[in-house]
Amino acid sequence: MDKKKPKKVFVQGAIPPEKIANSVANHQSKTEIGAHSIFLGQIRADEVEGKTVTAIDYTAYEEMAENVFHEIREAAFAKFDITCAHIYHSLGRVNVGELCLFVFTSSAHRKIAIEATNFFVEEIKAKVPVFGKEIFEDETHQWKVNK
Amino acid sequence: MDKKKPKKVFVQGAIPPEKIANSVANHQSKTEIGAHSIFLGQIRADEVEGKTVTAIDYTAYEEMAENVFHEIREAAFAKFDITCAHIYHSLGRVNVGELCLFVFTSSAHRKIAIEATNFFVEEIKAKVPVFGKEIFEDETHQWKVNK
Amino acid sequence: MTVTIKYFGLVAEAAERFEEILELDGVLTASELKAQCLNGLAIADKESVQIAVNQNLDDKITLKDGDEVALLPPFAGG
Amino acid sequence: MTVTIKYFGLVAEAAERFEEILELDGVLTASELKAQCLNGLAIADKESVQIAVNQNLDDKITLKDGDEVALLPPFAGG
Repeated sequence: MDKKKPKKVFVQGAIPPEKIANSVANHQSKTEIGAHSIFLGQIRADEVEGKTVTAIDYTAYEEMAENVFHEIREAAFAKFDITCAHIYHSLGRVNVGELCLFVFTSSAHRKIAIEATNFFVEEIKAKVPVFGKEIFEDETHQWKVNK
Repeated sequence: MDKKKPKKVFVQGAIPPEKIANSVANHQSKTEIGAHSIFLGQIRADEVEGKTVTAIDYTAYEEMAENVFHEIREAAFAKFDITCAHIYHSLGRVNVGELCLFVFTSSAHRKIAIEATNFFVEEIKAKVPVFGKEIFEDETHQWKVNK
Repeated sequence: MTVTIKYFGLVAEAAERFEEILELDGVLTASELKAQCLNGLAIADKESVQIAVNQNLDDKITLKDGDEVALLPPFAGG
Repeated sequence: MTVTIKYFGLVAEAAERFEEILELDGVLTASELKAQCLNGLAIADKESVQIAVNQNLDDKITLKDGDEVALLPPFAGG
């Protein structure tokens, strides 16, 4: 494990859209950047046997998750010539239409940024111990599984 | 040519980061969306023979460009199962560190949104008659060519 | 030996607990402990539950005193 | 026949004009008109200049009265 302190990824509740504007604005002084690639996960009102999802309640094995996020970052920086990378993931209740994941990478060139964001999204889905309870209108629930 | 009125793509000057937050916020009521993919082009302080780019001044064959943007949109909607797609491109002077391109697609599923954004970016670079004058600190310039 | 067991998501729900500290005898691998912990729980697909020992997903590991063990249902991040 | 010619980017710079209306005689293809317009202009790579007739990039087209022709240097959008 790298000695550097892992960056904090988890945020309580939904990620506000303003966070995206702020993150982009914070990179306007980095004039070696030519491309930003952003991925946002939004809670979908899925229908399951006639019931509709109204929210997902996220929990995580937080210590392990933060370490895995950190390892994914290290791997991404080793693999792609990116200038910066930021990840935010929600914990707790996120309602339908709100954002639960924000991945943001920047590079001199577009293809690198786009591939790096892709890598982050796939790695996060596959490797990070985050659990999602899909809550229906009637307060029943089912557990989400990534495909 | 489709009869639908093409959407306005060009904006004067740089694209403000707040526009991204607003666009995302506007899609939170669309609860069939599970993923947004965003690409941003930012003006890079490239060095050319010891001189540094300070801005790009964009011009376009506007009528044709708006039609080509519209055709790219139509092709993207035919090819990808996306919910929405938005493109904004700057005209006029955009300084280093500022945004000149904003592509934003949304879909139920992540791969579709990511592929659609990719498609838009490549098509825009290849097919839209937009011209960029790279302006150096000493007010000399060179004409940008997409690779 | 003493090990701390953490339960997450649907495993925590089925086990009705988030954490417990167990006193164990003998030599035990992670996968044996997993079978023991899940035994009797109402979980449809026990194969899909992973066990992490000190954040390591290798279920062949032999447990030792002080280990932190986590029972992890399928991941759903992003 | 009368055609409107629009110049863009480095072509406009070299030609020192953005637009002109020409009165042309005879039968002329787009590529012939392009050669005629670029003749004598200080443009390093004339091959890279495309011609659009009524927004159509086909340079085999035969021109007709009222056409809008555009001389387009390499694209640099995005």
